[in-house]
Amino acid sequence: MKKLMNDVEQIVDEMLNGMVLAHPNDLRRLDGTTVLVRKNAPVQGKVGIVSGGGSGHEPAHGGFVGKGMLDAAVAGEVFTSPTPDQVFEAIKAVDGGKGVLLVIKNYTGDVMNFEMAGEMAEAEGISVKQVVVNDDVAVEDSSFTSGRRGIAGTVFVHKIAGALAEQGAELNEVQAAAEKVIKNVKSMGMSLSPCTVPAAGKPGFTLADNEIEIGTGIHGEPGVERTDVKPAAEIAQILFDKIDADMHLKSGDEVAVLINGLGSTPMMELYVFNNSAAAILKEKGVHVTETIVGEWMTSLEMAGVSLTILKLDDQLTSLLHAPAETTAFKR
Amino acid sequence: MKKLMNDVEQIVDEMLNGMVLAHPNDLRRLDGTTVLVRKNAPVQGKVGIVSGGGSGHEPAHGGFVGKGMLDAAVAGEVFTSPTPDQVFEAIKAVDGGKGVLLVIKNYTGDVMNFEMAGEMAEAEGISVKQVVVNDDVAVEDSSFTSGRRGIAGTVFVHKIAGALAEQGAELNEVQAAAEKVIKNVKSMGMSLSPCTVPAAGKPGFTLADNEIEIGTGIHGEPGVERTDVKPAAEIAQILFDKIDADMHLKSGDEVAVLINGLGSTPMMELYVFNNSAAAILKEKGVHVTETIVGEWMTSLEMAGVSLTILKLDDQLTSLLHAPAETTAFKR
Amino acid sequence: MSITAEHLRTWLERFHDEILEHKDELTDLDQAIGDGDHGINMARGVKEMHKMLNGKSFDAPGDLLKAVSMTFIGKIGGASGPLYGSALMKMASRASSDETLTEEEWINVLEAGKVAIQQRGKAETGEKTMVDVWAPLIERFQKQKEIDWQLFQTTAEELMQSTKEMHAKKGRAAYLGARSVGHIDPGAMSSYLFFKTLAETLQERS
Amino acid sequence: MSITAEHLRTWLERFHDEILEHKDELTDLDQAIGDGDHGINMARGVKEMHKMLNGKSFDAPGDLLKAVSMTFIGKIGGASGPLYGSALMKMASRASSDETLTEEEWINVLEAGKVAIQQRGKAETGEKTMVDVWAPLIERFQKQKEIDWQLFQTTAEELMQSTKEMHAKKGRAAYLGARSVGHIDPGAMSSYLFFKTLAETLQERS
Ligand SMILES: Nc1ncnc2c1ncn2[C@@H]1O[C@H](COP(=O)(O)OP(=O)(O)O)[C@@H](O)[C@H]1O
Ligand SMILES: Nc1ncnc2c1ncn2[C@@H]1O[C@H](COP(=O)(O)OP(=O)(O)O)[C@@H](O)[C@H]1O
Ligand SMILES: [Mg+2]
Ligand SMILES: [Mg+2]
Ligand SMILES: [Mg+2]
Ligand SMILES: [Mg+2]
Repeated sequence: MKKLMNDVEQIVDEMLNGMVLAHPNDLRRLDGTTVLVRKNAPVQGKVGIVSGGGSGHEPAHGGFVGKGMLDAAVAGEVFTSPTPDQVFEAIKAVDGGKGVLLVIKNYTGDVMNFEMAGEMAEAEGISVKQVVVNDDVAVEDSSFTSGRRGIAGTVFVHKIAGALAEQGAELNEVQAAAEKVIKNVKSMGMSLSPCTVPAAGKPGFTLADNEIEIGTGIHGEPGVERTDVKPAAEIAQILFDKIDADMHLKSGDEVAVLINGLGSTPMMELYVFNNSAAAILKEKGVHVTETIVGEWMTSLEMAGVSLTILKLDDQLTSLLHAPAETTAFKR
Repeated sequence: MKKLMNDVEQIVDEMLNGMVLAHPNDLRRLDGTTVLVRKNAPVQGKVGIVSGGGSGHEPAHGGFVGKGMLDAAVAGEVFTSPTPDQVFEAIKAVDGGKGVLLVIKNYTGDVMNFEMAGEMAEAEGISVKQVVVNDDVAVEDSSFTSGRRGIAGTVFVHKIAGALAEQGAELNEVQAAAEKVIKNVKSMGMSLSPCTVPAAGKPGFTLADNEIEIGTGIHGEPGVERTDVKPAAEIAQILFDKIDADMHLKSGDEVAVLINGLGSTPMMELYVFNNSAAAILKEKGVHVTETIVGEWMTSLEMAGVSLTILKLDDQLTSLLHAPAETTAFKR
Repeated sequence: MSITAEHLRTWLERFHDEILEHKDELTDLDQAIGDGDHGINMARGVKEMHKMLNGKSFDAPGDLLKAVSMTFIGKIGGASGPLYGSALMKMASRASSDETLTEEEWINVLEAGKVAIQQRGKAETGEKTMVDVWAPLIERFQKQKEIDWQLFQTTAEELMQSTKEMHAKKGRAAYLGARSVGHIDPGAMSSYLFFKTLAETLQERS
Repeated sequence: MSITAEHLRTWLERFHDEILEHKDELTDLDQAIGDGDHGINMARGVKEMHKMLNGKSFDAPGDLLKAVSMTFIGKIGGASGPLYGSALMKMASRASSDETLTEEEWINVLEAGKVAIQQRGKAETGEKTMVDVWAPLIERFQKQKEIDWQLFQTTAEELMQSTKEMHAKKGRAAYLGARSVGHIDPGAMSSYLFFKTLAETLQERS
């Protein structure tokens, strides 16, 4: 394992300090916590939005803290959901009197830790609502399991809920918009290479030179199927088909597309992939009114890509285009 | 070699199309060329700024096309300088009557091809000036060689020349500002892993599990020294010392810092590195008034980092903070 | 013989040792079917617990359990943090402030932990989680006046082994579907260590 | 015997074949001390030249050289594109519109190419570039009425080999400093192939 790091135990701490040092006018770290908040938090009269999760998904989630997106991001250890006390500190720090929305990705650990924090905050009289993002169609949606994972589609939830909160909406309205995004966003990923949790020191799985993994999550978990290397266009088709089996896109639908690199995928490859994905959507008669290409919800240094499609309506479109001033995402 | 791609011969073409498809309101590709220009090029009454080089450095250079930075980016084959006719098309497309500045990175191929294009444009009556960026202190600065390479510091040249051009300055003023940046910007990189030119199919060099390469360029070239893996703080010190041997920073100096990932370095590691670099500068009493962390001038999927320091004065500071609306860099 | 706070301290220090000893193994299991941090998470938790226990004294088992639960909730994170943390929290309440507990009472305390885990995590038995150790184990020994701790331990071990052939329905392993079969659940293994060290400690008393 | 456009066509088609045959070797050399694209660049150039030459006929050597120079300038890129392109461009001017050239005239044509490369690239001999083949080779055979093409070819090969022990001062290899020693310069090798195929072609005439 080769990584740019010092003490493996301090990696999250040093990363958070490195972020604040890079963006001193935008971000502030709550003392003694792993929470990054907007410099001017709490914003009075605005619903606060808190997200977070394990580290290793950078720029998620700290990179999305700022005007028009998140008020706070709580960082856990690498790939480990943060603890309730940290989330609770974040909630307290961003409550501007209108309550706080927790944007949680659907992992048992995240759900439980954020829920416990919500209970702690409610006990102190702060209104807290939560939404759970579960956009990953790689995983069967079943009422017998904990259901689908939350992956890159979360970025759209941050963007849209954040924009509405910035306009002064009430907590239940912001929650409703977030739920609408969640209902209409689906993602699917694949990887060309695994990643190594720093403290583990070895990769989460291995892939031969001619193998790729389809349906990988964002935690170095093995995916749902292993197959031989394929051209980008075929991969785009596999990911799209799986999403569309759920989404049933029709000619004339308007969508936003997110092409998300998993950590070490060069922009060159992401744009080649977008070229292939755009052709598939065009063929279907689907209008892509917004495409976002980059590394937004990563899995350490994993190589690979996820495709996310968000079905739009007028409200979602206008919130998607609203300004955002975060360190990673600007609009 | 595993890459998200289709036909290796079409990789640049598909990448450029994928970019335009993702940013249809911002970018336009000149028909039959590998040139991306601002959607509204030429901007009348503004000096046009053209940069480019081999592909594989994304988001450079196409990602920097837009208001406040470049008017056109010319893409060569991977790591291969574009040909004069392509650069010439770019010059013609962005000349708004005030002439065109070519921002060239100091590689023999880039210099020769851009120069030949400049000669072609001058022959057609377009005023063309050029600047050659040579910020890489890894390489000896000698009048007996072609001198130092241009690497990540080029981003500052784009930003500052672009901002001044946007304000309506004349060609010679824009050139002078670019020259001032070049005089005051130094960089040095290192890599943890090599990269593979798609058409070559195998990496440009190999590194053992416990080796890193110091002084690597952005073309998968081997660096100037190979050594064992070191903590981020030590690496930051090595890069800084080499830069400072040239720059002689003093307590009280104001600088901008660019922490540039080489293609597959996670943001987590870049921020950890920034934390280490910031400590070194603080210790020296140098004021970092601007830090930019991300992957800006990459070398395909190489893992590693470069440190760039730009010594600021009032003009450079204000141009650095001027608005920029490109697909990769927004201010 | 009754159970005191000191017994619990001995137990949990032993748990600390065993987790550190098996840290890599737990992480390997989690790499196979999860995200590869269970050993790291549990190690972080027990190290913090060890620091916390050092220099603190407890009159009642419940006080110690409460303190450990707070450490686990605040330091482990992931899925295992809230699960172990909630279990110990509810165990502490069930133990109330009694200074000693009979074995029968102690099994009831454990039962409160099991309920807490199922409330938090909503997993049933057969879903390939720590519940597959906790629930059948405690149900089997509940309402017994005297526990055969040797049997308790081997039962825990068998239950852990039984997760190997299960098809995961909860936790990250569920994302793997049928590919999760053939690997022991990491949380089941840490739970086995939890109960194994408990059995060893309580056995040694006599 | 005089040199015609058809001879040059045969030569350059042969150059095309040799470049494709040695493409990987050229790339390997460039990976060792450059950026690993010289074989790829030259192959792209000669393939385009092959397409261009196909179906076009040329009256004079100069016309053919001009057409090839435009292809190389427009298709190769990198450092080698402008260098080979400028060389051929200046060779075309020197050849003017004569339909045949004597060997002595032809060496003068090559000399114009050498000058162009040095003007564009500003490299001297001894700096580990293609100049180390071009300059000494052409200087050695200049002003001879009849060329010993066999000797011409072996000289080119020795010159290529001589770049191996040079410490690069120009081109990307210069960034490696002393580490560039021990590898043949890729542009020197493609230049050797350029002159080798020329010698073979002109030798066969007689
Ligand atoms: N819903 C659940 N109910 C009970 N136990 C669970 C549940 N989800 C996960 N677990 C347990 O947690 C273990 C994983 O813990 P850990 O790796 O520390 O957390 P994470 O899954 O967040 O990375 C699993 O092996 C399983 O035993
Ligand atoms: N200044 C120069 N003068 C002459 N030849 C040069 C010069 N710079 C580079 N070359 C030649 O070009 C070759 C490299 O060409 P190529 O790999 O195609 O271009 P690039 O270096 O741009 O990748 C070198 O091996 C060397 O022979
Ligand atoms: Mg985890
Ligand atoms: Mg090149
Ligand atoms: Mg885990
Ligand atoms: Mg080269």
